[in-house]
Amino acid sequence: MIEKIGALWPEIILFAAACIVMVVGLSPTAAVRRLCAPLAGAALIVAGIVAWFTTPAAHGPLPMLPLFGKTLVAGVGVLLALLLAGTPDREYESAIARGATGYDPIRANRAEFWAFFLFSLTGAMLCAGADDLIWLFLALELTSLPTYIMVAVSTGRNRSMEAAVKYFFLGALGAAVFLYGFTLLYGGTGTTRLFAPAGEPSIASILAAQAAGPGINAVAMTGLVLSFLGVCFKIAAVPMHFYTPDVYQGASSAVAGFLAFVPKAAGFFTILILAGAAGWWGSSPVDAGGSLPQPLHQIVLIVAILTMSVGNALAVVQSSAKRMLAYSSIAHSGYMLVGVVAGPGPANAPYTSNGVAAVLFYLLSYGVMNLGAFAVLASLERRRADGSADEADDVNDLKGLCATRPLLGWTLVLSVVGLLGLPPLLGFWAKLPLFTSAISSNEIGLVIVLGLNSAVAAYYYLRLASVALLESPELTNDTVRSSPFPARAVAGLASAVGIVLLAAWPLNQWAMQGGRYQRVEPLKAAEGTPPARVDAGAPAAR
Amino acid sequence: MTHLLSHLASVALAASPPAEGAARAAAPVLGRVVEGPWTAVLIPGLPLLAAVLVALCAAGRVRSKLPAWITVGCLAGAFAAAVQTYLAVVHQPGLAQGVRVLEWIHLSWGEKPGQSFAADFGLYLDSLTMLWMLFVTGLATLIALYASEYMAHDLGAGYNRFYFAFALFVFSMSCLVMGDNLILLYLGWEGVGLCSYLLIGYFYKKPSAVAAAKKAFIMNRIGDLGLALGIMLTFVQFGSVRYAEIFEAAAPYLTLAGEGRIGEIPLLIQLIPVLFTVGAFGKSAQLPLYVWLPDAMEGPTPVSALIHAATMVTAGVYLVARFLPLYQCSTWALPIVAWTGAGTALLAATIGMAQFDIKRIMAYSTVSQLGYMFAGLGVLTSAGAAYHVFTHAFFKATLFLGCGAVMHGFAGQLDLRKLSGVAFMKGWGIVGLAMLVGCLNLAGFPFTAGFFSKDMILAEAFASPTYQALGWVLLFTAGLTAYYTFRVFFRVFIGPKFYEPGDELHAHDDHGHGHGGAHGHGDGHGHAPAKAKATADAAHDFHPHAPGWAINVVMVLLTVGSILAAYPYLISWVPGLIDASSARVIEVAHGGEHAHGTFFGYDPHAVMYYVSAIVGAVGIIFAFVLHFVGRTGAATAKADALLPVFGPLARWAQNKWYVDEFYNFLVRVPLLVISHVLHLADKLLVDGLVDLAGFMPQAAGRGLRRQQTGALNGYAFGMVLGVGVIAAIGAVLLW
Amino acid sequence: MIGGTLVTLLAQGPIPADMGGVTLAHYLVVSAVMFVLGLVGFMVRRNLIIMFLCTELMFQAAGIALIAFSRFHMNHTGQTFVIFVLTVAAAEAAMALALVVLLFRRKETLDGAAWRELKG
Amino acid sequence: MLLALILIPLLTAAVVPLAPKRSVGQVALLGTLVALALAAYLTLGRDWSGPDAGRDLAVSAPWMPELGLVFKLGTDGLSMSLVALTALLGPICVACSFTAVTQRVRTYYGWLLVLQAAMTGVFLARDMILFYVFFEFTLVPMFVLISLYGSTNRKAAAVKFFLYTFTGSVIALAGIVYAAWFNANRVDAADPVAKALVAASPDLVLGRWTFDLASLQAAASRFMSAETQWWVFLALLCGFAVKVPLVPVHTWLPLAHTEAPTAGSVVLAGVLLKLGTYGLLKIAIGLCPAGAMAWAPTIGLLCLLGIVGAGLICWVQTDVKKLVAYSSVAHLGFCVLGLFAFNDAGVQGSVLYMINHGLSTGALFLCIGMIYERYHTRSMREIGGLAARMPIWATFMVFFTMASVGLPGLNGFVSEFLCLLGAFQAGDVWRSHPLTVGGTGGNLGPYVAAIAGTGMIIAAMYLLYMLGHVVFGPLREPHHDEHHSASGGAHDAEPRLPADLTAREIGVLAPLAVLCLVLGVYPKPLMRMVDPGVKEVIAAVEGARTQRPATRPVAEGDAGAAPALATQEAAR
Repeated sequence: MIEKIGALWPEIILFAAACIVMVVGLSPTAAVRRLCAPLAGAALIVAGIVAWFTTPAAHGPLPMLPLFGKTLVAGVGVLLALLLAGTPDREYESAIARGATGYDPIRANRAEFWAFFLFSLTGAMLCAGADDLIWLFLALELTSLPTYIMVAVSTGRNRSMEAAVKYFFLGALGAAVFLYGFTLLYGGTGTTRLFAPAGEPSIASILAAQAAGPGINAVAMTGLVLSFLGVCFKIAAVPMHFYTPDVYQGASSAVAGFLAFVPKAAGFFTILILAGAAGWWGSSPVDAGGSLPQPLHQIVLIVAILTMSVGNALAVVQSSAKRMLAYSSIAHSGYMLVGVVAGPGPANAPYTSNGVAAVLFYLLSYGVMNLGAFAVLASLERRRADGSADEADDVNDLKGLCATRPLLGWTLVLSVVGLLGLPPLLGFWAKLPLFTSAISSNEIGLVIVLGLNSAVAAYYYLRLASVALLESPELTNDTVRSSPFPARAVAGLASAVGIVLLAAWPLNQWAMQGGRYQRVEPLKAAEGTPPARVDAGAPAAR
Repeated sequence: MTHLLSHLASVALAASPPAEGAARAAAPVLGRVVEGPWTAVLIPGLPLLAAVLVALCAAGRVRSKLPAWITVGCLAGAFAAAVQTYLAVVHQPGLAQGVRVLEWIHLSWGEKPGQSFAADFGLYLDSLTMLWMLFVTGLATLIALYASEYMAHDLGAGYNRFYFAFALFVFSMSCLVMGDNLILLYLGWEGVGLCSYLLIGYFYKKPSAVAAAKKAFIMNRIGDLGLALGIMLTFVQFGSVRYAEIFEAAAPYLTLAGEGRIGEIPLLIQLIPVLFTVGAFGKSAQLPLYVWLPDAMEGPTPVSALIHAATMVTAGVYLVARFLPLYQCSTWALPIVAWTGAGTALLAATIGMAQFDIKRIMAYSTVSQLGYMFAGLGVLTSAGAAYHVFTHAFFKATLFLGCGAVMHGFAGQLDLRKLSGVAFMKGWGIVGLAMLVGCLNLAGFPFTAGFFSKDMILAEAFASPTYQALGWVLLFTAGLTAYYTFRVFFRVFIGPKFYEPGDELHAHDDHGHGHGGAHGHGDGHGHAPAKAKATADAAHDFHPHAPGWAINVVMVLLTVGSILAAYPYLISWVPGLIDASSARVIEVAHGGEHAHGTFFGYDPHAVMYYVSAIVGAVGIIFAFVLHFVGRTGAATAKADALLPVFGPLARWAQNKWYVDEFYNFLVRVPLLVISHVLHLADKLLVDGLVDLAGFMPQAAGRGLRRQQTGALNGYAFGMVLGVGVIAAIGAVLLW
Repeated sequence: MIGGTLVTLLAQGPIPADMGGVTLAHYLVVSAVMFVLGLVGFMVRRNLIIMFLCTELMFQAAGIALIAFSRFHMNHTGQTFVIFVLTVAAAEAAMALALVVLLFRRKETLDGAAWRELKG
Repeated sequence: MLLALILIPLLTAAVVPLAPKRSVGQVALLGTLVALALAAYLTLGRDWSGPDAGRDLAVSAPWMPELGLVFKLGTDGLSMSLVALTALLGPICVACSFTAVTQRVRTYYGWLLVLQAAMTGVFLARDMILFYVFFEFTLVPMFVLISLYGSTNRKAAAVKFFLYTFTGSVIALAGIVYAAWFNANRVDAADPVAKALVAASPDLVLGRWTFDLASLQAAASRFMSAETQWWVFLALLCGFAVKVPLVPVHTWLPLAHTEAPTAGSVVLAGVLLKLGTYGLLKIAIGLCPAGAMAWAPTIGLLCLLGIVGAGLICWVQTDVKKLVAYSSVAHLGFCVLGLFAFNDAGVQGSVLYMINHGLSTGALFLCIGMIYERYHTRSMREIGGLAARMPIWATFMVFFTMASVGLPGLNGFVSEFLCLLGAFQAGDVWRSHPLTVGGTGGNLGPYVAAIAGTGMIIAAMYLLYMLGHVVFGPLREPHHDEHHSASGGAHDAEPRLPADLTAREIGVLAPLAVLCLVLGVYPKPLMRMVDPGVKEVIAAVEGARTQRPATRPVAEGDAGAAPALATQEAAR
């Protein structure tokens, strides 16, 4: 037990920081209150460093996933902290600053907001390190529950409420689906342990044994499928994608940027863990590691194709930049699912054949690029007559951005061109491994669909880019201004730099480590004894 | 010059009796080339130099006659070089000489023969080449001199342009004739086409000139395609495009042909000359591609004289003559050539009879005479054909330049109904005389050069057992030719003096000649309403300006040339040259019995003089009766005296047998329709499909968007449905 | 019938005697029915509180199944899981009620369909 | 050196935004001239005819080892000639824009320079992914140039251009990746054939993930089955055929050409289209020669369709620029036809065609641009007979039209004739293949050449139609003042241009004219320069023709493959 805690130092740090922030944020002194964000950022940096040095290799098929996942979450989390600067209590704080009202902790949201931010990231980190279904369930819920509140308080407008209610209720539905999936998975295997040291029973080893024997038990398989479909909610994949555009649009841009990454990362960690437990065992005709067990493989494939196609098709017809990015976020989930379908290839497969590494690198790249786009949106606002501000949303708000605000404009251009996957920007280097790994597992049709979808995506990304780069700015009174939070622009800039430079930096080495795969040995059971029986005999290892 | 004369004298002294009895020199050695004199390079080189210098003049905006003098000088030099080279070539009879100038296209992909492609700027000099180059450079020099005056109204940019294209033409023509490979020939071939295009379109503001130029180029291109394919086939079959190597490779087939075993020659080999023929027909304006030549008369007259009468249009004849060995290897090529030639000769003559524009009549006569030349080649008297080319070059140049002088003097008037007695006007004597000589030649009046050369062809046609009918066609055409030629002469040059100036007064005004009255009356630019009045006014004080010294000198020289062109016949000069070149006719063994055609039992070679003389005379008499006897100055009605007799036929001939309309209807219009259809299909179908593909995501997006209702329950329903469907798919897949 | 099929599917051998006449299948059927009821309720009801209760129903359906499986496998993991599920459900309930209150303040209605400004 | 060819324009592009507005053009011109000087030095300063010429220039640096990428630049005569063409058009494009582009000049020249760098990179890249990076990156500058500086319908044109070519090349990427995967997983480095290959050229990386061009070509052409090659070739074709463009995927071209600014059209016709043919030549055929052979009849058919169909379409255009744009489709048909003849004449002709088309059509676009600058119209209904107004321009126009028509003595002829000759000779290439649609039996060479040859006639038809309308005939000009007042202040800022060409404009056209003439009369140096590259392509195809590629992993197929290797070596 204690060695598990050793693996949880980053989460512990974040948790502690969350508690501190919750207190600090209530301070009546504005300067102290404002420490929330820096504290959260610092905690993330520390947690990231700690994660880098302390996370041990896990048991199971993806030993380096925790390390990668935690550091990734912490790293992108720092940028997200920059992006979220100023989001909570904006109008309230300005009212206080104007002297219109005094400070009343009851009416302030700042402390909770930042605490929830940290909780959510903690949950994402926990997902990455999960080796038990219960843990996984709790981690997923920890990731998402705070986000519901973050959405609700992000702007204080009705739209945010609406976004929150949709997000919450549909999220609960999704959670119920994957919970039921987890239940069946437990039912089909008799344990909630996902991975265990060799020789000990775990879902992975039992499923491996079943796959090697009579085939995976139908209950377990149903559980896997339902779990996958439930988690699709987190990654905004078809058919659980409906909420995405409404929530992203209703939430403030900064929170939308957060939503586009953190739950998605948690969801993908979960999917990879589940897939790892199911094992890329199937009898693939290619000499890669094989594909997922049969119906699951087909289902992920179908979901991947549907997700990217539906996302792109819907993004094409949008006029709201946020909705467009939301739908594109759906499409990107579809791309990443290609990597899941492709699988990690044989043990010690090179980066090019490792779909898991591809997914991880894509996640990283997507986090960086998406952050840039949302940071630009978050940095722009339209002032209304009453002095309150609407965040930039319509595509036309971005007209001539490169001319009026070159820094933001170019950040946006780089982000969307990167998201488009145009070489030599980051998006291309993220997409390339998806191509190579999918081809390695002989999913050529999927690759073609992926390619065609990239072309469709190019249409709307180009629109965004050309609005910013090529159109001349509107010269009306109702102009778009910068929002008063330079930190957001800094986040955008950081992402722009990342988009250009990360490709050159050996980050894919890191992703390759993260995606390292080792096949789970089937549980050696006495001949003829059903695996569950064996498990039933052994006491729970907890 | 003196060298040439002494040479001719020596040939004459050595000559045995003319024509039939001409001593056949030893067969030429076709596969070998010896190093030739470097001076030959000057023949294309000097015109090229002239072209460059004139281009520099144009760049320097020279507004004097400098370009003309440059061109004349260079061309004269080229002529001298041609004479020099000629002497060197005839010095080694039967042996071609080569001069390499510059490597051009070289490819090789192996060591074996046929695995390399080489086309250089190299010259192939044999007597055929030199025969052509002599009259090309000679005539070009004279006509350049003539044009220096003729084109003087356009001094400046136009003058420079004219001489640039002129010099470039001579260069291209030398490449065509002197090149030692088919690719260089092709370069010349298209080069003369380009110059022809530029010169026909010289008056580029006139839409008709532009259209004529375009037509010429495109018609030629059709022929060129045939030639190009022929070249490729040659290369594929013989592994080379160099004459010497082609002839060497073709030698076995020639032997087969000589032995009468023509059927054993592979089909593709036999196809080569047929393809060449397409090219030749395009360039030399034969059926069915002749229609561009009459229209080409839109160009300045010197151009018509040089390019569209004397030289360029004979390129096809040259091509056939050059490759006569290959033609003799083909079953169909020579009959095609012969019959098309004869058909063209007849058709063009009938059209020529019914035209009123004297330049057009000359153009049709050119087409017709070219038909003779091809018929001559077809009936295997390459010497006759070549000689006819030679004589025709002189007398047709004379005729054209005469017409040009008239046109120049009478403000573009060319209608034979509006001119009369020109020869008797002051200063027009030389032109009149020259025209008389030219017409006599063309009509085949006894003892003129044209008479002899035409006879050679006619006689050979009758002498060949298979071409009797063709002989009759040609003979009949000779009569028609005599008629329409003298129709022009009797109407325009003699008879009562009368003229109406043409409508080019404005053109002259534009160029600042100063017949300025017309402008004052009109409203400046409104040509149409003011035209009649202006023309009448202008006609009132119009004075034809008689040709100046340059035109007269050239006319005299050409007339003398036309007369003297008969002399080589007497000494069998041309047959000698031809026999020493690749154009030599190979005797074909006819299975032991050597059949000979006769003309009513007489040897056609012996009696054709008399027959054709009579036919010619009949034609002239007809013309005399119809167009001279009793004609008064204003009696224009008699111009179409023949029309009522032949009824619609004559009208059809006047309308050129509606060939242009026929082509337009049969080729151009359908092509235009197809093009429009393709354009539409491209826009609507091909691009439409692309747009549709691009639209599909949008359409899908619009459809899917309707599902995004914003209602919580709807979303839940969608999610549950999706989960259900996918789970069901999974279940189906599982079982 | 269904129970028999399920048990066969699970390939678990004979039904443990100590479950008496009530087999695993019975529990699973109840759980599935509850889950589906929850789903259907979620889809067809528009009152936010009822909708939330439907999700609770689904969570509890999972709980029943977990306990049944736990008993079936003769280990306690499932039951442990249920405790966590209940905890999470409680957290969600708290959040849901807070949210519902917030929403009610804005629009004075509990109708979920009142919130459809964002769409398309 | 090679890196400098790419970096000079890039650095200039970086400097351009900093330059004062008045001298932006001069700075850009200077940069392109330096690049041109370097390219000229590299092109003229050495003998390119040897098989290993230019090997010493190669640049190789580790890049992304995880992906098997190497930053590898290399060149041979063939690539170098196209690089030289790119470098030549660089200053010309800059110089022709001095008066045409007056707004947002920094952006304009910046992107123009970036475009030049990317195009140069395509020709120099020796790693497939690097190639792809450059290949794709050309889209961005072109997109910007068209959509900012084009004419009325520019945005739609730019988007169509981008999406169309992007879609194609994404599929090509799949093909490239497949080839790389094949090399990594289906080729056994321990196999004797592979060992022999590596022994012959130690740079090859077989049996491991790499995108090295030479390695992939060696692996795929030697070990991939014909059927697989057919598929991979199809994927590559999707990318390159769109770029060429072959009928029926050509429809973006007329639109893009018409709407692009002059320099854009020049670059598009001059170099960008050549990326497609170059890709086919250097990448696709070398990678899957057997696939290429299987596709040849179909491609030949498409080429013929392009030559005849697009030619006829040209004939009914009223927009001069569109006419020339469609003529590019027809011309490139010749080019690809020659390429797929797979013989010396054809491939040589094709390569020459790439260069010559770049010169003559580029120049035609320049000429038309000069007209557009003066009259703001491209419609043949509104302008005509300009020879009277602009004799110098008319001279150039006629000259370049003749070069485009393929008049012997000018550059177009040599290449066109060789392409036709190649098609004529390539009797068996156009024959049916088990995997082909549209082929039939028998020696089709002459027929193909004859049909393609009608393209010569059609070219004469439409180009002379254009000359007859625009250059010759009675003078027609739109009323100048109307245009200026209608278009508002934008045009008032423009410097008024004299009726005929300025010295600058002559300076822009003259080098092209000289080159057209020189390459027409003395193409020998160029032909010698590209010859090794041509031979390489032919050797690849010959290799595939004489050898049956191993259909299975080669472990069992040594005996059959070894003699094949010998023949391949002999062919080199």
